[in-house]
Amino acid sequence: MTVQEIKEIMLTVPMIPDMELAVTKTVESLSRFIPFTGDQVDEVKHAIIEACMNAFEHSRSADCRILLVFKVGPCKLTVEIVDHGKGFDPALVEDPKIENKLFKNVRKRGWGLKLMKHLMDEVDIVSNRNGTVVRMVKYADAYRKEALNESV
Amino acid sequence: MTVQEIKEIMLTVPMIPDMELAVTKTVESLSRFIPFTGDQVDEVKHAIIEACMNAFEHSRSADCRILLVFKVGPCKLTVEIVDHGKGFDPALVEDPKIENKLFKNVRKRGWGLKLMKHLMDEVDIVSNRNGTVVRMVKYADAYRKEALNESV
Amino acid sequence: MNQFNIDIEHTGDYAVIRSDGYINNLGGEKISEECCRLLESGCRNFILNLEKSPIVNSIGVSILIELIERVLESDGKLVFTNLTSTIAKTFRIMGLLQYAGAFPDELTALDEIKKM
Amino acid sequence: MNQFNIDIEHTGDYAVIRSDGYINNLGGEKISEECCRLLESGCRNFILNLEKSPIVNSIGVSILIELIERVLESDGKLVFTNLTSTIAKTFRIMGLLQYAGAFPDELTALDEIKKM
Ligand SMILES: Nc1ncnc2c1ncn2[C@@H]1O[C@H](COP(=O)(O)OP(=O)(O)O)[C@@H](O)[C@H]1O
Ligand SMILES: Nc1ncnc2c1ncn2[C@@H]1O[C@H](COP(=O)(O)OP(=O)(O)O)[C@@H](O)[C@H]1O
Repeated sequence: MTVQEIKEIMLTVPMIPDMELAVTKTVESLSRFIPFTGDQVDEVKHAIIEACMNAFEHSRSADCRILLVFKVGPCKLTVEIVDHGKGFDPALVEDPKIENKLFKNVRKRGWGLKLMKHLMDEVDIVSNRNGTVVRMVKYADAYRKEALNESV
Repeated sequence: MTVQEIKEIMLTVPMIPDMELAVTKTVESLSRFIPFTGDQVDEVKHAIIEACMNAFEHSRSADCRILLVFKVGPCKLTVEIVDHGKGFDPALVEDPKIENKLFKNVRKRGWGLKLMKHLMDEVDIVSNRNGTVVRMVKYADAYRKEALNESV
Repeated sequence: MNQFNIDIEHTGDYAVIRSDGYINNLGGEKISEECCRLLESGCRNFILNLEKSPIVNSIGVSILIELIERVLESDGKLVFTNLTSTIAKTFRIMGLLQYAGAFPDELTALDEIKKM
Repeated sequence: MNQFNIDIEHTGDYAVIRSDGYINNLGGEKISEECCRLLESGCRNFILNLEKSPIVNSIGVSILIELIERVLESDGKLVFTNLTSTIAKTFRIMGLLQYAGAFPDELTALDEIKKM
Protein backbone atom coordinates (compact mmCIF):
# COMPACT_ATOMS: atom_id res chain seq x y z
CA MET A 1 0.00 0.00 0.00
CA THR A 2 1.62 3.25 -1.08
CA VAL A 3 1.27 6.73 0.35
CA GLN A 4 -0.84 7.55 -2.68
CA GLU A 5 -3.36 4.89 -1.78
CA ILE A 6 -3.76 5.57 1.92
CA LYS A 7 -2.80 8.88 3.42
CA GLU A 8 -2.62 8.92 7.16
CA ILE A 9 -2.93 12.12 9.13
CA MET A 10 -2.56 12.18 12.90
CA LEU A 11 -3.74 14.96 15.12
CA THR A 12 -3.27 15.23 18.87
CA VAL A 13 -5.32 17.86 20.64
CA PRO A 14 -5.89 18.93 24.24
CA MET A 15 -9.34 18.46 25.77
CA ILE A 16 -10.39 22.08 25.92
CA PRO A 17 -13.63 23.79 24.98
CA ASP A 18 -14.15 24.31 21.27
CA MET A 19 -11.27 22.03 20.32
CA GLU A 20 -13.85 19.66 18.79
CA LEU A 21 -14.73 22.47 16.37
CA ALA A 22 -11.11 23.14 15.51
CA VAL A 23 -10.75 19.45 14.68
CA THR A 24 -13.57 19.59 12.15
CA LYS A 25 -11.45 21.99 10.08
CA THR A 26 -9.02 19.14 9.52
CA VAL A 27 -11.89 17.06 8.16
CA GLU A 28 -12.85 19.88 5.82
CA SER A 29 -9.32 20.16 4.58
CA LEU A 30 -8.97 16.42 4.03
CA SER A 31 -12.21 16.19 2.15
CA ARG A 32 -10.40 17.71 -0.83
CA PHE A 33 -8.76 14.30 -1.23
CA ILE A 34 -12.01 12.30 -1.35
CA PRO A 35 -15.03 12.80 -3.62
CA PHE A 36 -17.41 13.55 -0.75
CA THR A 37 -20.52 15.65 -1.19
CA GLY A 38 -20.86 18.70 1.07
CA ASP A 39 -23.49 16.88 3.14
CA GLN A 40 -21.19 13.93 3.63
CA VAL A 41 -18.41 16.19 4.90
CA ASP A 42 -20.94 17.73 7.25
CA GLU A 43 -22.01 14.33 8.54
CA VAL A 44 -18.42 13.31 9.23
CA LYS A 45 -17.84 16.60 11.05
CA HIS A 46 -20.87 16.06 13.26
CA ALA A 47 -19.90 12.48 14.06
CA ILE A 48 -16.38 13.56 15.00
CA ILE A 49 -17.72 16.29 17.24
CA GLU A 50 -19.76 13.68 19.11
CA ALA A 51 -16.79 11.35 19.49
CA CYS A 52 -14.55 14.17 20.71
CA MET A 53 -17.15 15.40 23.18
CA ASN A 54 -17.44 11.87 24.58
CA ALA A 55 -13.69 11.66 25.07
CA PHE A 56 -13.64 15.13 26.64
CA GLU A 57 -16.59 14.49 28.95
CA HIS A 58 -16.43 10.85 29.89
CA SER A 59 -12.93 9.45 29.44
CA ARG A 60 -11.31 11.09 32.50
CA SER A 61 -7.98 10.51 30.80
CA ALA A 62 -5.00 11.69 32.81
CA ASP A 63 -3.18 13.14 29.81
CA CYS A 64 -6.16 15.34 28.86
CA ARG A 65 -5.49 14.72 25.19
CA ILE A 66 -7.09 12.89 22.35
CA LEU A 67 -5.50 11.48 19.26
CA LEU A 68 -7.29 11.53 15.94
CA VAL A 69 -6.05 9.36 13.10
CA PHE A 70 -7.45 10.10 9.65
CA LYS A 71 -6.90 7.51 6.93
CA VAL A 72 -7.70 8.99 3.58
CA GLY A 73 -8.32 6.42 0.87
CA PRO A 74 -9.42 7.26 -2.64
CA CYS A 75 -13.01 6.36 -1.85
CA LYS A 76 -13.35 6.47 1.91
CA LEU A 77 -12.27 8.23 5.06
CA THR A 78 -11.52 6.33 8.24
CA VAL A 79 -11.27 8.30 11.47
CA GLU A 80 -10.07 6.89 14.76
CA ILE A 81 -10.68 8.91 17.91
CA VAL A 82 -8.45 7.65 20.69
CA ASP A 83 -8.42 8.54 24.37
CA HIS A 84 -6.39 7.02 27.20
CA GLY A 85 -9.20 7.23 29.72
CA LYS A 86 -11.15 4.80 31.84
CA GLY A 87 -13.05 3.14 28.99
CA PHE A 88 -16.64 1.88 28.97
CA ASP A 89 -18.71 -1.01 27.71
CA PRO A 90 -20.66 0.12 24.66
CA ALA A 91 -22.93 -2.94 24.99
CA LEU A 92 -24.27 -1.49 28.24
CA VAL A 93 -25.27 1.82 26.65
CA GLU A 94 -29.01 1.89 26.11
CA ASP A 95 -30.37 2.90 22.73
CA PRO A 96 -32.01 6.28 23.36
CA LYS A 97 -35.64 6.78 22.29
CA ILE A 98 -37.36 10.13 22.27
CA GLU A 99 -40.56 8.67 23.76
CA ASN A 100 -38.57 7.48 26.79
CA LYS A 101 -37.08 10.93 27.26
CA LEU A 102 -39.89 13.40 26.70
CA PHE A 103 -42.38 14.10 29.52
CA LYS A 104 -40.39 11.87 31.85
CA ASN A 105 -38.18 12.98 34.61
CA VAL A 106 -35.04 11.51 33.03
CA ARG A 107 -31.72 12.70 31.62
CA LYS A 108 -32.35 13.97 28.09
CA ARG A 109 -28.74 13.21 27.08
CA GLY A 110 -27.35 10.00 25.59
CA TRP A 111 -27.59 10.59 21.83
CA GLY A 112 -23.92 10.76 20.83
CA LEU A 113 -23.25 7.12 19.99
CA LYS A 114 -26.55 6.76 18.14
CA LEU A 115 -25.84 9.83 16.03
CA MET A 116 -22.34 8.63 15.21
CA LYS A 117 -23.71 5.28 14.02
CA HIS A 118 -26.29 6.91 11.80
CA LEU A 119 -24.09 9.67 10.40
CA MET A 120 -21.22 7.34 9.48
CA ASP A 121 -21.26 4.14 7.44
CA GLU A 122 -19.33 2.06 9.98
CA VAL A 123 -18.64 2.60 13.67
CA ASP A 124 -16.60 0.21 15.85
CA ILE A 125 -15.67 0.89 19.43
CA VAL A 126 -12.84 -0.85 21.21
CA SER A 127 -12.70 0.16 24.85
CA ASN A 128 -11.04 -1.15 27.98
CA ARG A 129 -9.57 0.35 31.10
CA ASN A 130 -6.65 1.74 29.13
CA GLY A 131 -8.88 3.84 26.99
CA THR A 132 -11.21 3.94 24.03
CA VAL A 133 -10.77 3.81 20.27
CA VAL A 134 -13.77 4.84 18.21
CA ARG A 135 -13.22 3.87 14.58
CA MET A 136 -15.60 5.36 12.04
CA VAL A 137 -15.73 5.02 8.27
CA LYS A 138 -17.47 7.09 5.65
CA TYR A 139 -17.60 6.07 2.01
CA ALA A 140 -17.77 8.58 -0.80
CA ASP A 141 -21.21 8.47 -2.39
CA ALA A 142 -20.17 6.64 -5.51
CA TYR A 143 -18.71 3.86 -3.38
CA ARG A 144 -21.25 4.02 -0.62
CA LYS A 145 -22.07 0.79 1.15
CA GLU A 146 -25.58 -0.13 2.20
CA ALA A 147 -25.50 2.67 4.73
CA LEU A 148 -27.20 2.56 8.08
CA ASN A 149 -28.37 6.13 7.74
CA GLU A 150 -30.41 5.37 4.65
CA SER A 151 -32.76 3.32 6.79
CA VAL A 152 -33.75 6.13 9.15
CA MET B 1 2.12 25.50 33.17
CA THR B 2 -1.48 24.38 32.82
CA VAL B 3 -3.35 23.19 29.78
CA GLN B 4 -5.16 26.52 29.84
CA GLU B 5 -1.92 28.42 29.45
CA ILE B 6 -0.30 26.44 26.68
CA LYS B 7 -2.31 24.22 24.40
CA GLU B 8 -0.29 21.87 22.29
CA ILE B 9 -1.63 20.42 19.08
CA MET B 10 0.33 17.91 17.05
CA LEU B 11 -0.33 17.05 13.45
CA THR B 12 1.45 14.42 11.38
CA VAL B 13 0.88 14.55 7.64
CA PRO B 14 2.19 12.69 4.61
CA MET B 15 4.25 14.59 2.06
CA ILE B 16 1.72 14.71 -0.74
CA PRO B 17 0.66 17.53 -3.03
CA ASP B 18 -1.72 20.04 -1.47
CA MET B 19 -1.16 18.71 2.06
CA GLU B 20 0.48 22.05 2.89
CA LEU B 21 -2.86 23.70 2.14
CA ALA B 22 -4.76 21.23 4.30
CA VAL B 23 -2.41 22.07 7.15
CA THR B 24 -3.25 25.77 6.95
CA LYS B 25 -6.81 24.89 7.94
CA THR B 26 -5.47 23.79 11.30
CA VAL B 27 -3.89 27.20 11.71
CA GLU B 28 -7.17 28.86 10.88
CA SER B 29 -8.98 26.76 13.42
CA LEU B 30 -6.41 27.45 16.13
CA SER B 31 -6.51 31.15 15.54
CA ARG B 32 -9.81 31.22 17.42
CA PHE B 33 -7.73 30.74 20.57
CA ILE B 34 -5.41 33.73 19.98
CA PRO B 35 -6.35 37.36 19.30
CA PHE B 36 -4.73 37.42 15.84
CA THR B 37 -5.89 39.77 13.13
CA GLY B 38 -6.94 38.21 9.83
CA ASP B 39 -3.70 39.37 8.22
CA GLN B 40 -1.65 37.76 10.96
CA VAL B 41 -3.42 34.43 10.46
CA ASP B 42 -2.69 34.79 6.75
CA GLU B 43 0.98 35.45 7.40
CA VAL B 44 1.29 32.39 9.62
CA LYS B 45 -0.43 30.30 6.95
CA HIS B 46 1.99 31.47 4.27
CA ALA B 47 5.03 30.85 6.47
CA ILE B 48 3.82 27.33 7.26
CA ILE B 49 3.24 26.60 3.60
CA GLU B 50 6.86 27.55 2.89
CA ALA B 51 8.19 25.38 5.71
CA CYS B 52 6.10 22.42 4.60
CA MET B 53 7.14 22.81 0.97
CA ASN B 54 10.79 22.80 2.05
CA ALA B 55 10.31 19.59 4.02
CA PHE B 56 8.43 18.04 1.08
CA GLU B 57 10.95 19.12 -1.54
CA HIS B 58 14.33 19.06 0.14
CA SER B 59 14.33 16.81 3.20
CA ARG B 60 14.36 13.44 1.38
CA SER B 61 13.02 11.91 4.56
CA ALA B 62 12.47 8.17 4.37
CA ASP B 63 9.20 8.25 6.29
CA CYS B 64 7.67 10.79 3.89
CA ARG B 65 5.91 12.52 6.76
CA ILE B 66 6.19 15.78 8.57
CA LEU B 67 5.18 16.59 12.10
CA LEU B 68 3.73 19.96 13.01
CA VAL B 69 3.53 21.01 16.64
CA PHE B 70 1.38 24.02 17.43
CA LYS B 71 1.76 25.62 20.84
CA VAL B 72 -1.09 27.97 21.49
CA GLY B 73 -0.43 30.51 24.23
CA PRO B 74 -2.80 33.30 25.15
CA CYS B 75 -0.74 35.84 23.20
CA LYS B 76 1.36 33.86 20.75
CA LEU B 77 1.46 30.86 18.48
CA THR B 78 4.56 28.70 18.16
CA VAL B 79 4.76 26.27 15.28
CA GLU B 80 7.42 23.63 14.85
CA ILE B 81 7.74 21.92 11.49
CA VAL B 82 9.74 18.73 11.86
CA ASP B 83 11.09 16.39 9.21
CA HIS B 84 13.37 13.38 9.59
CA GLY B 85 15.30 14.07 6.43
CA LYS B 86 18.90 14.77 5.51
CA GLY B 87 19.10 18.23 7.07
CA PHE B 88 20.97 21.30 5.81
CA ASP B 89 23.04 24.17 7.08
CA PRO B 90 20.91 27.33 7.10
CA ALA B 91 24.07 29.44 7.43
CA LEU B 92 25.07 28.32 3.93
CA VAL B 93 21.83 29.48 2.34
CA GLU B 94 22.39 32.74 0.49
CA ASP B 95 20.04 35.63 1.12
CA PRO B 96 18.12 35.98 -2.14
CA LYS B 97 18.03 39.37 -3.88
CA ILE B 98 15.78 40.17 -6.79
CA GLU B 99 18.56 42.07 -8.60
CA ASN B 100 20.71 38.92 -8.54
CA LYS B 101 17.87 36.87 -9.99
CA LEU B 102 16.31 39.01 -12.71
CA PHE B 103 17.92 39.17 -16.17
CA LYS B 104 20.49 36.62 -15.08
CA ASN B 105 20.60 33.03 -16.11
CA VAL B 106 20.13 31.76 -12.57
CA ARG B 107 17.58 29.78 -10.57
CA LYS B 108 14.76 32.13 -9.61
CA ARG B 109 13.90 30.04 -6.55
CA GLY B 110 15.28 30.37 -3.01
CA TRP B 111 12.76 32.66 -1.29
CA GLY B 112 11.18 30.33 1.24
CA LEU B 113 13.41 30.93 4.27
CA LYS B 114 13.48 34.68 3.68
CA LEU B 115 9.69 34.84 3.53
CA MET B 116 9.31 32.76 6.68
CA LYS B 117 11.64 35.12 8.56
CA HIS B 118 9.72 38.19 7.45
CA LEU B 119 6.23 36.81 7.89
CA MET B 120 6.86 35.47 11.40
CA ASP B 121 8.26 37.26 14.45
CA GLU B 122 10.85 34.59 15.26
CA VAL B 123 12.32 31.77 13.18
CA ASP B 124 14.93 29.29 14.47
CA ILE B 125 16.17 26.33 12.51
CA VAL B 126 17.84 23.34 14.08
CA SER B 127 19.05 20.92 11.44
CA ASN B 128 21.41 17.98 11.32
CA ARG B 129 21.61 14.70 9.45
CA ASN B 130 18.69 13.34 11.43
CA GLY B 131 16.38 16.03 10.18
CA THR B 132 15.22 19.58 10.55
CA VAL B 133 13.12 21.47 13.05
CA VAL B 134 11.88 24.87 11.96
CA ARG B 135 10.48 26.73 14.96
CA MET B 136 8.48 29.86 14.23
CA VAL B 137 6.67 32.24 16.56
CA LYS B 138 3.98 34.81 15.89
CA TYR B 139 2.78 37.24 18.54
CA ALA B 140 -0.73 38.59 18.62
CA ASP B 141 -0.68 42.26 17.69
CA ALA B 142 -1.24 43.59 21.17
CA TYR B 143 1.79 41.66 22.38
CA ARG B 144 3.86 42.01 19.26
CA LYS B 145 7.61 42.17 19.70
CA GLU B 146 9.79 44.45 17.65
CA ALA B 147 8.96 42.42 14.60
CA LEU B 148 11.33 41.72 11.77
CA ASN B 149 8.65 42.29 9.21
CA GLU B 150 8.03 45.85 10.30
CA SER B 151 11.43 46.79 8.93
CA VAL B 152 10.72 45.70 5.35
CA MET C 1 -13.36 31.96 21.25
CA ASN C 2 -16.63 30.70 19.89
CA GLN C 3 -19.19 33.44 19.35
CA PHE C 4 -22.83 32.64 19.92
CA ASN C 5 -25.60 35.13 19.45
CA ILE C 6 -29.35 35.10 19.27
CA ASP C 7 -31.72 37.56 17.79
CA ILE C 8 -35.36 37.55 18.92
CA GLU C 9 -38.41 38.92 17.19
CA HIS C 10 -41.44 38.73 19.44
CA THR C 11 -44.94 39.73 18.37
CA GLY C 12 -47.90 38.73 20.51
CA ASP C 13 -48.09 34.98 20.76
CA TYR C 14 -45.20 34.29 18.40
CA ALA C 15 -41.49 34.58 18.71
CA VAL C 16 -38.87 34.02 16.07
CA ILE C 17 -35.49 33.08 17.52
CA ARG C 18 -32.52 33.25 15.16
CA SER C 19 -29.38 31.69 16.52
CA ASP C 20 -25.93 32.39 15.17
CA GLY C 21 -23.10 30.01 16.03
CA TYR C 22 -22.33 26.56 17.34
CA ILE C 23 -25.14 25.03 19.40
CA ASN C 24 -23.27 23.24 22.19
CA ASN C 25 -24.28 23.27 25.87
CA LEU C 26 -23.72 27.03 26.10
CA GLY C 27 -25.58 27.81 22.88
CA GLY C 28 -28.42 25.46 23.82
CA GLU C 29 -28.73 27.05 27.25
CA LYS C 30 -28.79 30.54 25.81
CA ILE C 31 -31.65 29.63 23.46
CA SER C 32 -33.46 27.82 26.24
CA GLU C 33 -33.17 30.69 28.72
CA GLU C 34 -34.54 33.21 26.25
CA CYS C 35 -37.45 30.98 25.29
CA CYS C 36 -38.29 30.24 28.93
CA ARG C 37 -38.31 33.95 29.64
CA LEU C 38 -40.74 34.44 26.74
CA LEU C 39 -42.87 31.48 27.91
CA GLU C 40 -43.19 33.08 31.32
CA SER C 41 -44.26 36.33 29.72
CA GLY C 42 -47.05 34.44 27.96
CA CYS C 43 -45.59 33.70 24.53
CA ARG C 44 -46.51 30.19 23.36
CA ASN C 45 -45.24 29.69 19.83
CA PHE C 46 -41.58 29.53 18.93
CA ILE C 47 -39.93 29.50 15.53
CA LEU C 48 -36.30 28.57 15.89
CA ASN C 49 -34.34 29.59 12.79
CA LEU C 50 -31.02 27.69 12.69
CA GLU C 51 -29.79 29.11 9.38
CA LYS C 52 -26.66 30.51 10.98
CA SER C 53 -26.10 27.52 13.24
CA PRO C 54 -24.95 24.80 10.85
CA ILE C 55 -23.23 22.92 13.66
CA VAL C 56 -24.90 21.45 16.72
CA ASN C 57 -23.79 18.82 19.17
CA SER C 58 -26.02 16.32 20.93
CA ILE C 59 -25.56 18.07 24.27
CA GLY C 60 -26.97 21.25 22.80
CA VAL C 61 -29.84 19.32 21.23
CA SER C 62 -30.61 17.62 24.58
CA ILE C 63 -31.15 21.07 26.03
CA LEU C 64 -33.49 21.83 23.15
CA ILE C 65 -35.39 18.61 23.99
CA GLU C 66 -35.98 19.93 27.52
CA LEU C 67 -37.15 23.18 26.01
CA ILE C 68 -39.55 21.43 23.62
CA GLU C 69 -40.95 19.52 26.61
CA ARG C 70 -41.58 22.77 28.49
CA VAL C 71 -43.19 24.41 25.49
CA LEU C 72 -45.46 21.43 24.80
CA GLU C 73 -46.41 21.22 28.49
CA SER C 74 -47.46 24.88 28.26
CA ASP C 75 -49.65 23.99 25.25
CA GLY C 76 -47.31 25.86 22.96
CA LYS C 77 -45.49 24.91 19.79
CA LEU C 78 -41.84 24.97 18.78
CA VAL C 79 -40.76 24.50 15.19
CA PHE C 80 -37.46 24.70 13.40
CA THR C 81 -36.63 26.42 10.13
CA ASN C 82 -33.65 26.63 7.78
CA LEU C 83 -32.06 23.36 8.90
CA THR C 84 -29.04 22.10 6.98
CA SER C 85 -29.65 18.61 5.70
CA THR C 86 -27.28 17.18 8.30
CA ILE C 87 -29.10 18.86 11.17
CA ALA C 88 -32.44 17.75 9.73
CA LYS C 89 -31.04 14.21 9.56
CA THR C 90 -29.79 14.48 13.15
CA PHE C 91 -33.20 15.60 14.37
CA ARG C 92 -34.85 12.80 12.39
CA ILE C 93 -32.51 10.20 13.87
CA MET C 94 -33.46 11.47 17.32
CA GLY C 95 -37.18 11.41 16.52
CA LEU C 96 -37.39 15.08 17.39
CA LEU C 97 -39.41 16.10 14.36
CA GLN C 98 -42.46 14.22 15.61
CA TYR C 99 -42.65 16.74 18.44
CA ALA C 100 -41.26 19.83 16.77
CA GLY C 101 -41.88 20.46 13.07
CA ALA C 102 -39.33 21.63 10.56
CA PHE C 103 -40.06 24.08 7.78
CA PRO C 104 -37.92 25.53 5.04
CA ASP C 105 -38.30 29.15 6.18
CA GLU C 106 -39.91 31.42 8.75
CA LEU C 107 -42.89 32.43 6.62
CA THR C 108 -43.93 28.86 5.90
CA ALA C 109 -43.45 28.05 9.58
CA LEU C 110 -45.66 30.96 10.62
CA ASP C 111 -48.39 29.92 8.18
CA GLU C 112 -48.29 26.32 9.38
CA ILE C 113 -48.26 27.23 13.08
CA LYS C 114 -51.38 29.33 12.54
CA LYS C 115 -53.13 26.37 10.86
CA MET C 116 -52.18 23.92 13.66
CA MET D 1 -7.99 18.13 -5.47
CA ASN D 2 -6.97 21.72 -5.76
CA GLN D 3 -8.76 23.58 -8.51
CA PHE D 4 -6.92 26.27 -10.43
CA ASN D 5 -8.47 28.29 -13.19
CA ILE D 6 -7.63 31.36 -15.16
CA ASP D 7 -9.82 33.67 -17.08
CA ILE D 8 -8.30 35.87 -19.79
CA GLU D 9 -9.61 39.07 -21.32
CA HIS D 10 -7.47 40.17 -24.22
CA THR D 11 -7.97 43.40 -26.16
CA GLY D 12 -5.25 44.64 -28.46
CA ASP D 13 -2.09 45.28 -26.53
CA TYR D 14 -3.59 44.53 -23.11
CA ALA D 15 -4.55 41.36 -21.40
CA VAL D 16 -6.24 40.94 -18.04
CA ILE D 17 -5.54 37.58 -16.43
CA ARG D 18 -7.70 36.60 -13.49
CA SER D 19 -6.47 33.60 -11.60
CA ASP D 20 -8.63 31.55 -9.29
CA GLY D 21 -6.97 29.22 -6.78
CA TYR D 22 -3.69 28.41 -5.09
CA ILE D 23 -0.64 29.68 -6.99
CA ASN D 24 1.87 26.87 -6.49
CA ASN D 25 4.16 25.49 -9.20
CA LEU D 26 1.18 24.27 -11.24
CA GLY D 27 -0.78 27.50 -10.88
CA GLY D 28 2.31 29.59 -11.64
CA GLU D 29 3.04 27.54 -14.75
CA LYS D 30 -0.53 27.83 -15.99
CA ILE D 31 -0.41 31.63 -15.70
CA SER D 32 3.04 31.73 -17.28
CA GLU D 33 2.05 29.54 -20.23
CA GLU D 34 -0.96 31.66 -21.06
CA CYS D 35 0.98 34.89 -20.82
CA CYS D 36 3.81 33.53 -22.99
CA ARG D 37 1.27 32.49 -25.58
CA LEU D 38 -0.14 36.04 -25.56
CA LEU D 39 3.38 37.54 -25.69
CA GLU D 40 4.10 35.50 -28.80
CA SER D 41 0.90 36.74 -30.39
CA GLY D 42 2.11 40.32 -29.81
CA CYS D 43 0.41 41.31 -26.57
CA ARG D 44 2.76 43.33 -24.35
CA ASN D 45 0.87 44.49 -21.26
CA PHE D 46 -0.42 42.18 -18.59
CA ILE D 47 -2.70 42.87 -15.68
CA LEU D 48 -2.66 39.95 -13.29
CA ASN D 49 -5.68 40.07 -10.98
CA LEU D 50 -5.05 37.82 -7.94
CA GLU D 51 -8.33 38.58 -6.16
CA LYS D 52 -9.32 34.92 -6.16
CA SER D 53 -5.81 33.67 -5.39
CA PRO D 54 -5.29 34.62 -1.76
CA ILE D 55 -2.65 31.94 -1.33
CA VAL D 56 0.63 31.69 -3.19
CA ASN D 57 3.82 29.82 -2.43
CA SER D 58 7.33 30.97 -3.25
CA ILE D 59 7.70 28.33 -5.96
CA GLY D 60 4.70 29.77 -7.77
CA VAL D 61 6.06 33.29 -7.34
CA SER D 62 9.45 32.21 -8.72
CA ILE D 63 7.69 31.19 -11.90
CA LEU D 64 6.05 34.61 -12.00
CA ILE D 65 9.54 36.17 -11.65
CA GLU D 66 10.61 34.32 -14.81
CA LEU D 67 7.48 35.58 -16.51
CA ILE D 68 8.13 39.18 -15.43
CA GLU D 69 11.64 38.84 -16.84
CA ARG D 70 10.31 37.68 -20.20
CA VAL D 71 7.70 40.44 -20.32
CA LEU D 72 10.25 43.15 -19.45
CA GLU D 73 12.71 41.75 -22.01
CA SER D 74 9.95 42.11 -24.60
CA ASP D 75 9.50 45.78 -23.57
CA GLY D 76 6.17 44.96 -22.01
CA LYS D 77 4.69 45.53 -18.58
CA LEU D 78 3.18 43.22 -16.00
CA VAL D 79 1.28 44.60 -13.02
CA PHE D 80 -0.71 43.00 -10.24
CA THR D 81 -4.10 43.98 -8.87
CA ASN D 82 -6.30 42.99 -5.93
CA LEU D 83 -3.48 41.63 -3.79
CA THR D 84 -4.30 40.60 -0.23
CA SER D 85 -2.09 42.43 2.23
CA THR D 86 -0.10 39.27 2.89
CA ILE D 87 0.62 38.73 -0.79
CA ALA D 88 1.53 42.40 -1.17
CA LYS D 89 3.89 42.00 1.78
CA THR D 90 5.38 38.85 0.24
CA PHE D 91 6.00 40.63 -3.05
CA ARG D 92 7.53 43.59 -1.19
CA ILE D 93 9.83 41.30 0.80
CA MET D 94 10.99 39.80 -2.48
CA GLY D 95 11.51 43.22 -4.06
CA LEU D 96 9.14 42.24 -6.85
CA LEU D 97 7.12 45.45 -6.83
CA GLN D 98 10.07 47.44 -8.17
CA TYR D 99 9.70 45.49 -11.40
CA ALA D 100 5.97 44.85 -11.48
CA GLY D 101 3.56 47.40 -10.04
CA ALA D 102 0.60 46.66 -7.83
CA PHE D 103 -2.72 48.48 -8.05
CA PRO D 104 -5.93 48.13 -6.10
CA ASP D 105 -8.05 47.15 -9.10
CA GLU D 106 -8.03 46.51 -12.84
CA LEU D 107 -9.28 49.95 -13.86
CA THR D 108 -6.61 51.81 -11.95
CA ALA D 109 -4.02 49.40 -13.33
CA LEU D 110 -5.19 50.03 -16.90
CA ASP D 111 -5.05 53.82 -16.42
CA GLU D 112 -1.58 53.62 -14.94
CA ILE D 113 -0.23 51.27 -17.59
CA LYS D 114 -1.41 53.68 -20.29
CA LYS D 115 0.43 56.56 -18.58
CA MET D 116 3.70 54.63 -18.21
N1 LIG E 1 -14.70 7.88 25.29
C1 LIG E 1 -15.49 7.45 26.30
N2 LIG E 1 -14.94 7.11 27.49
C2 LIG E 1 -15.71 6.67 28.52
N3 LIG E 1 -17.06 6.54 28.43
C3 LIG E 1 -17.67 6.86 27.27
C4 LIG E 1 -16.91 7.33 26.16
N4 LIG E 1 -17.78 7.55 25.14
C5 LIG E 1 -18.99 7.25 25.61
N5 LIG E 1 -18.95 6.82 26.89
C6 LIG E 1 -20.10 6.36 27.72
O1 LIG E 1 -21.20 6.11 26.87
C7 LIG E 1 -22.34 6.87 27.29
C8 LIG E 1 -23.18 7.26 26.10
O2 LIG E 1 -22.52 8.23 25.31
P1 LIG E 1 -23.35 9.11 24.28
O3 LIG E 1 -24.27 8.23 23.50
O4 LIG E 1 -22.39 9.89 23.47
O5 LIG E 1 -24.26 10.09 25.15
P2 LIG E 1 -23.86 11.14 26.30
O6 LIG E 1 -22.44 11.54 26.08
O7 LIG E 1 -24.83 12.24 26.07
O8 LIG E 1 -24.09 10.41 27.58
C9 LIG E 1 -21.77 8.04 28.04
O9 LIG E 1 -22.68 8.58 28.97
C10 LIG E 1 -20.55 7.42 28.72
O10 LIG E 1 -20.95 6.73 29.90
N1 LIG F 1 13.64 20.93 5.53
C1 LIG F 1 14.75 21.03 4.76
N2 LIG F 1 15.54 19.95 4.57
C2 LIG F 1 16.66 20.04 3.80
N3 LIG F 1 17.05 21.17 3.17
C3 LIG F 1 16.30 22.28 3.31
C4 LIG F 1 15.12 22.27 4.11
N4 LIG F 1 14.59 23.52 4.07
C5 LIG F 1 15.40 24.26 3.29
N5 LIG F 1 16.43 23.53 2.83
C6 LIG F 1 17.55 24.01 1.97
O1 LIG F 1 17.56 25.42 1.99
C7 LIG F 1 17.46 25.94 0.67
C8 LIG F 1 16.69 27.27 0.65
O2 LIG F 1 15.32 27.04 0.90
P1 LIG F 1 14.27 28.14 0.52
O3 LIG F 1 14.76 29.45 0.97
O4 LIG F 1 12.97 27.72 1.07
O5 LIG F 1 14.19 28.17 -1.07
P2 LIG F 1 13.90 27.02 -2.14
O6 LIG F 1 13.13 25.95 -1.46
O7 LIG F 1 13.15 27.70 -3.20
O8 LIG F 1 15.26 26.56 -2.58
C9 LIG F 1 16.82 24.84 -0.14
O9 LIG F 1 17.13 24.92 -1.49
C10 LIG F 1 17.40 23.60 0.52
O10 LIG F 1 18.68 23.32 0.02
